Amino acid sequence: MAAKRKPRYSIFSLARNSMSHHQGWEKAWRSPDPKPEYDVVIVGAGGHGLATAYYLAKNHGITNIAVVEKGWLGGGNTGRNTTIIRSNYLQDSSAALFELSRSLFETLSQELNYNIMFSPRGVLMLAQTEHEKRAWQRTHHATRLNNIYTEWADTKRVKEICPIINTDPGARFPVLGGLWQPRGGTARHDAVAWGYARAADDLGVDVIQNCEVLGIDREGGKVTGVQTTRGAIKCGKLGIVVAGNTTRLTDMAGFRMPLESVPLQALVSEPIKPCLDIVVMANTVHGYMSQSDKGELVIGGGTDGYNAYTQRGSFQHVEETVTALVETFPIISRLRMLRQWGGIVDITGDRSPIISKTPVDGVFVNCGWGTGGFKATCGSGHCFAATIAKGEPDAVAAPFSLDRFSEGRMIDESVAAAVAH
Amino acid sequence: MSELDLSLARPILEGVSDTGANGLKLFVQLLRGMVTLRADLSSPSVAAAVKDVTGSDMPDVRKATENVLWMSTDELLLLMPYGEGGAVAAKLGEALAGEHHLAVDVSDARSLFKLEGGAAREVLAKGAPVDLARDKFAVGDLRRTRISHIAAAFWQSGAEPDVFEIICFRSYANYLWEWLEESSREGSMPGIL
Amino acid sequence: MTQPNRLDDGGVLIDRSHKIKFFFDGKPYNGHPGDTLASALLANGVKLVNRSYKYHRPRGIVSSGPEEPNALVNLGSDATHEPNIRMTQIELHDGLDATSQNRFPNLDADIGVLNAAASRLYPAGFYYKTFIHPRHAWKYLFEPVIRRIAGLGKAPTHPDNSQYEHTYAFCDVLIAGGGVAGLVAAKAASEAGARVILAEQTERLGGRLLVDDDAEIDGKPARVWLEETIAALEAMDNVTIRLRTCCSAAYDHNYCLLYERSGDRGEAAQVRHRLWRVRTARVIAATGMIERPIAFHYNDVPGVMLASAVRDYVKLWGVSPGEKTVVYTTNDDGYRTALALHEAGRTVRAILDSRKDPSGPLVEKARAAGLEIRPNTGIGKAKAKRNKLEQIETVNFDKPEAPGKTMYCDCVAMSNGWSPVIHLYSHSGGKALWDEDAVMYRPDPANPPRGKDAEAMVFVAGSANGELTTDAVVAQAAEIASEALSQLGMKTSAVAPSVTAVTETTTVPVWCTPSPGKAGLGGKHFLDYQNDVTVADVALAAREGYESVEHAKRYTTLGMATDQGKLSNINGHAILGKTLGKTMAEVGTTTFRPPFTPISFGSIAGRETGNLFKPVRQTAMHDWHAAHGADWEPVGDWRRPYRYQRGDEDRDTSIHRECLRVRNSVGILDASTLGKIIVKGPDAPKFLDMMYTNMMSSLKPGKCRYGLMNNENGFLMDDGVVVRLDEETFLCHTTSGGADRIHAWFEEWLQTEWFDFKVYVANVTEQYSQIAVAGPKGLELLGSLDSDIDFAAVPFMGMAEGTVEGCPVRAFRISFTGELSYEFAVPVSFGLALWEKLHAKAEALGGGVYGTEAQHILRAEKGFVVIGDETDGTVTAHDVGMSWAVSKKKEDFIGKRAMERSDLTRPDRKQLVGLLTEDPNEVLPDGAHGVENGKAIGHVTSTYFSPTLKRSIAMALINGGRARFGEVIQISTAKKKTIRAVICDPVFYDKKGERQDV
Amino acid sequence: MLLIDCPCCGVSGEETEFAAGGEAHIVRAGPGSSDADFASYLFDRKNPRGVHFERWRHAFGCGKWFHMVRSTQTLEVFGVYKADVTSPPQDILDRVEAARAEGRVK
Repeated sequence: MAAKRKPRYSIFSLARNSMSHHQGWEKAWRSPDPKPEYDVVIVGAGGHGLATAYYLAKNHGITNIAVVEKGWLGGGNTGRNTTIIRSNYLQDSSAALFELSRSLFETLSQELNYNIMFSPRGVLMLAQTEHEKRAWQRTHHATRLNNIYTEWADTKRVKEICPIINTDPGARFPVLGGLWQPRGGTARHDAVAWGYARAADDLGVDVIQNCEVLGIDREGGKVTGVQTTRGAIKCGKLGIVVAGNTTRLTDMAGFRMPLESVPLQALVSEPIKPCLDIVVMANTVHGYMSQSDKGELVIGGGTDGYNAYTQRGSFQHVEETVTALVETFPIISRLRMLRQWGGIVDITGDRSPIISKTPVDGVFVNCGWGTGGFKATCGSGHCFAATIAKGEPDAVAAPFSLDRFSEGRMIDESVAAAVAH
Repeated sequence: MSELDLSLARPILEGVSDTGANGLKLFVQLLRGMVTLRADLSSPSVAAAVKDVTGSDMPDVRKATENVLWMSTDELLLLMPYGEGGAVAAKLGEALAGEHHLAVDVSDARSLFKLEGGAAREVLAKGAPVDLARDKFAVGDLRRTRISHIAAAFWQSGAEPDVFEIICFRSYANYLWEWLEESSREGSMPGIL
Repeated sequence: MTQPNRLDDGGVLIDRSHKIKFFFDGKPYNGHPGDTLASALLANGVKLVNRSYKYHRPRGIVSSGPEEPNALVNLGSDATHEPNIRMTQIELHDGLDATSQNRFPNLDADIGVLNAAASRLYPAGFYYKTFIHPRHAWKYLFEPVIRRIAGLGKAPTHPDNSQYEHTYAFCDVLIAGGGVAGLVAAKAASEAGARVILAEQTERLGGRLLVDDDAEIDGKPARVWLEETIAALEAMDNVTIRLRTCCSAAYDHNYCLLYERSGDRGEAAQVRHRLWRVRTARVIAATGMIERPIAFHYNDVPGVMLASAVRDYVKLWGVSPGEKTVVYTTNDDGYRTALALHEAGRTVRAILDSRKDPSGPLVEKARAAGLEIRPNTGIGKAKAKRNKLEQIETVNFDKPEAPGKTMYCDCVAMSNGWSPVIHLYSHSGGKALWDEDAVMYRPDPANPPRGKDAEAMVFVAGSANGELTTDAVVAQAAEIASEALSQLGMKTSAVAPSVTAVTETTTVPVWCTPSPGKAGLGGKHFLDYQNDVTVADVALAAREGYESVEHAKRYTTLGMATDQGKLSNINGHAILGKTLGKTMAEVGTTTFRPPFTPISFGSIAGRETGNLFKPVRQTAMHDWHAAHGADWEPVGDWRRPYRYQRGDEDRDTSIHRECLRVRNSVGILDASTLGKIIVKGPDAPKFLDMMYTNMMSSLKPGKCRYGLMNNENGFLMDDGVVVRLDEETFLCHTTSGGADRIHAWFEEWLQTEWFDFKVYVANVTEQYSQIAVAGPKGLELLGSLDSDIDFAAVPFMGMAEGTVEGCPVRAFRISFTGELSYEFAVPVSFGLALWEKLHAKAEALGGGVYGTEAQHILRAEKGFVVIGDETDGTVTAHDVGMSWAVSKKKEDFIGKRAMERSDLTRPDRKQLVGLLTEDPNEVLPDGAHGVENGKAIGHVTSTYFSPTLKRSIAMALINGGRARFGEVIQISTAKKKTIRAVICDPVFYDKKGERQDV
Repeated sequence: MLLIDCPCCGVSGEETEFAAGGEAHIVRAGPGSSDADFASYLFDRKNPRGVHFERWRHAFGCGKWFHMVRSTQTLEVFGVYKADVTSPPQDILDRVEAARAEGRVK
């Protein structure tokens, strides 16, 4: 059955439902059985996959879409990241993509009628060596040319923006300043997936959970459908958006990818009253920290150096990160780590993403977001949808095609400094 | 003509720290001659050359004799009085002429510490991921590993009281010294080894 | 200050002969040594201890252990301030000063409570449905308010000056938990000769055996057996027992964390916390069970507690939380509590039992004691007065709508069965199975966490495995221990103790007690106390399609509080299942993540803070530099003198003085940090031809050649002067940051690709101090030295060996300043001596030291590139105009193939050029970009004011720049202003290079 | 955190003593190779969810490179062997097959 328009969320609907003890709410999304055939099948109901489906339906009028997910929607990296959103990138192509995404986040709650809690509280990237300072200044100039507003903050300004930072000039890695993007920030990661799922469902998209892809059917070099744990599904076009599991899918499609999957660590502290109103990234010491609305300090750590698909990861990266943050924010020493977890991120040869056609006609990949995927959710879905609809990458996606690796056309953000996206 | 003047040579830091914890003592050792020898350690002529310059037999894997340290499958670190490194390297060069090898004087590249006392094992165990239980690490055992953030090697050169000798690259000596001193503090031992 | 709820006797843990004075919210109270803050407050009749997170409802102590969801307090102040500590884990000590949190202005009159009135407006996930318009309101209005209301304790404001320690430890068997199961396992392991560490999170061994001591073990009273066993273990030298030490995590390959809180009792401890990183062959998790609460309307009012906790307070601390207690149970265990209270002389108002006809020894014992038992009955709702439990209303499970009986009571002891603590089993992938009969998740023996050898690495012993009675616990623990040991090839001689214990009958769980009237719908049946998640919330999530257990958890925040769902998860999952019509097994469970209970960030950092945070590398002249006004530039881990300040002169003044000194007289520079690598062997020439873009095999012994190094991507990664010492031996200089990287790079190729090459490599960076002597008066300086080297005879790019002022040196005639220049390599031990000699001579000639910034300017005047400034990992040798250093003869070298790719041969690639601003005094900003019709065409890589040329100079990478010499371009700066500059040859000074090659 | 056996010096050491070096037995493509083959050499990786043949270096120990065969799924280690070979030893391959037969890895 096709979805019927859902009633909108608002304080009024909330009040109305409270009278009936909230018995009257509709499902946020249906749980449909797969149809035998779709125009487009998207593999992976993470933020990127759901956004892709939403924009295919909304911007390109393609609504006969299935998003198939082996687990529960939003259960991969979408629900495991540190929710940082920024677009202060050095390379023009990165800046275009991430700024498109950031600007879509600005109005996403209204667009989806679902509060994804985009909070442009500002992102500060610390410079803790002369080299890093020069790199951020170069990035600063580049972002201005790309019409992305950033400021160079000197040490005094850094202290104003974030009073709990240790700015002692005698520190092992003294804070020499920082690159400040006031319109960067965070959003509620689950809500982004749920909001896209609800809105896509509303447009007729079938979001099919607990449906694992087992094989990809091809005929004469063209995709014809997928085999799943819930039966065969025919499709004209196939979009693979499965982050760390991309290689598993592309193996089924019969081509190789420039990817490696590694665990990425994250952790949270116990909730405390507000003490950090912005997002701080300290790349020299590998520490990324913000405070959630719940009060937890949300901390991103490093990736393991070796391939793994266990959603765990090693303690030494937590150790390295926390040690660095205790050094950078001395007041957190007596706070406590509540829980740590890992996600599997896929990393490319130049650590920039891939949004591209593939050797198999009708198969498209969107992957390689490494540690930086969440902030790109909207932009990624937006231009991947365009790429699938037109069969050709749009202007934003074009630089991120697969052929850049044979041409040597690297999009290397690490050139500015050891930047984790 | 200018003469070599050994009295000009200085270690990067000097000191002895009597930390009190279980009579723990920490020394920076004075300069020591060192030669890195890379060669086929299974070759008899290499063993002979080593014996000739050090008087010591070829050490087993991850073992230290009085003056020869096993560093890797094809690498030894020979110890001798400071100032003799160049001569020893040259001597090895002659002895192993025609045999592929590398002998180089590195007498100044490392700093040498000595940690002595009942708690020595526990001090090292704070920063080195090595099983230092008495029955797992004894006199003559050597380990190249990490101590805190830095690369180091240590070997046990005495028992009752335990004596450990520790080397690290010279530019890190101040860090390792401070780390060892901090970690030797009275009342900070886990009390398990 | 009497203690109204302290029983006249009993309390095995407290020492009644001593009193301890402590403060809660500023009010003084008395307790005894052995008390926890929780037991002491209960003894003093304090019921209200906190406010809940969302509705700010009044809350009291619920449990007696680490599962406590409510009783969190702030401890200490300033440098010792610490939020969110569980009262149940705080050992009472003199002067303990605790303050409640999450309330304003105080606990009794918290204005946040107004929330509750409107609480109907805040169902699960309400914030996803509102605060959407107007757009900016979220950031500026809603979010700030929510942030202020949320959070628990206050954030610290001062740095922490306590000491934290790390240690590595190794053992055969790590036993988590010092209860009866842990002790039995420890006995078995120790007698098998295993190296054993036993970690117990509390300050006592014995676990529940201290409370439920009615069993007989080996024919002795439990307590006697306990004392004997502990004594025996303490006597074994292969056993280490640590109290106050929680096994927090079991990571892959059995890397475990022990979190030791030895210094948390007020006194100034040498070590506050110690984090143990234990590598163990096997883990035995004897981590016990946690009792489950029962959901009923207003089951959160202060006075409603876990039955086992009430019993703990009576037996361990001699405290009865209430005068009149109603026991509400779904199993036999509740009866133990009823009996304990009865024996302690307190009133048990009634035992409400969910089961139709409760039977079994414990039930009989209660009957015999004359206690009122009401089968098939539960609590329909509780009622509070002045923030304390005042009465409950019973409900009959068969006729929920019928009005129940009102009972006045100030304490409810509830028991809904037990949940084994299987966190350690789950941390590295062990699975759990729902046992429908036992009503609990138990470790799935078929899916344990597996080690590197694919063997099970964590074994679960005793009640953590779901065993309920002491005899079963002991038997299973002994069995699992010998299984773990036999995996290690060990046999234990220990025989399992024989136990006679009271048997128990089955649990009939109650996931949600029906409530009469409207409470049935609008009721507040709390599941997760701390996050205020109710049965209705979970049901709503399920109805709205958040069906996966992870969705429901995240949508409602069930189990996401600081107790991580220790009390709430199972009840919540059951409700989810009921709503979806799924079994517990179908619902599944969420993943347990480390740590078991929160661990301090300080303990994770250990001693590696301040000076020990990260090492600083120092050259032999470090202290000399410091004594002569150096301020530092970090290069890798090194510190290099950036410039030497005289008096209070500003940076530019000293830097320009140092530049002109080198141009006009003579300067000396500490270049010790340059990497130095010896490459020796018959195949060394061949090898270096692969490593460098230019030809090294053609280099003559005794000669130097500047070399460039690519990565396989064809981009520049390092550069430096290569010296051929003899036919077979080369000395390769690398950049300061690069020594270790390039040494590893050489070894990688030699070990993994060309392992047939006869080449040995040694990193001798640390063997030599390197000192550059540069300037027109250089030869004059060297001539004045006591040396056996004829410096004048050393040609440009030549070398000599000899003795200088008593120091053994190698002298290379190379120049990075464009001036006549020599570099001395001297053994580090001689470094300072030679440096001081050279410095004296230089000063005598009107020269002196120069720092890295002067060096940078001097080389920029000459158009020399610095790897990392002009290059950034995307720049080729051709891009920086060094095609001359890329061999066309060589068949192959690292990066050769890559440089042939289309994007690396584009004519419009960025190319290195010089820039001269039209205004000679205008210095371009670092990293500024050239702009043409709004697009960036390249960026400034180095920019200085040149004291030699008395004008600004800059180097830049500009699209197709080499073809554009003479053109004027716009450089845009962040300040929206643009600067005009002329593109030119990057060599600004002495283009012919006459000065360096006199 | 992995526990790793160095086949060169025999140490069974903590992961933090070692440095991972990525997929093993990749054949270097040099001058004369096609763009596709060269890109494949530089970037394409098997990245299996299962048995991974990989390179490690005992960076803080004996400094030697070596090979390890590991499941990226379960972190089971099937064996280690020296760096100076171009294909894995048979006994390790046998162990991998056995594990596959038992369904422990893909």
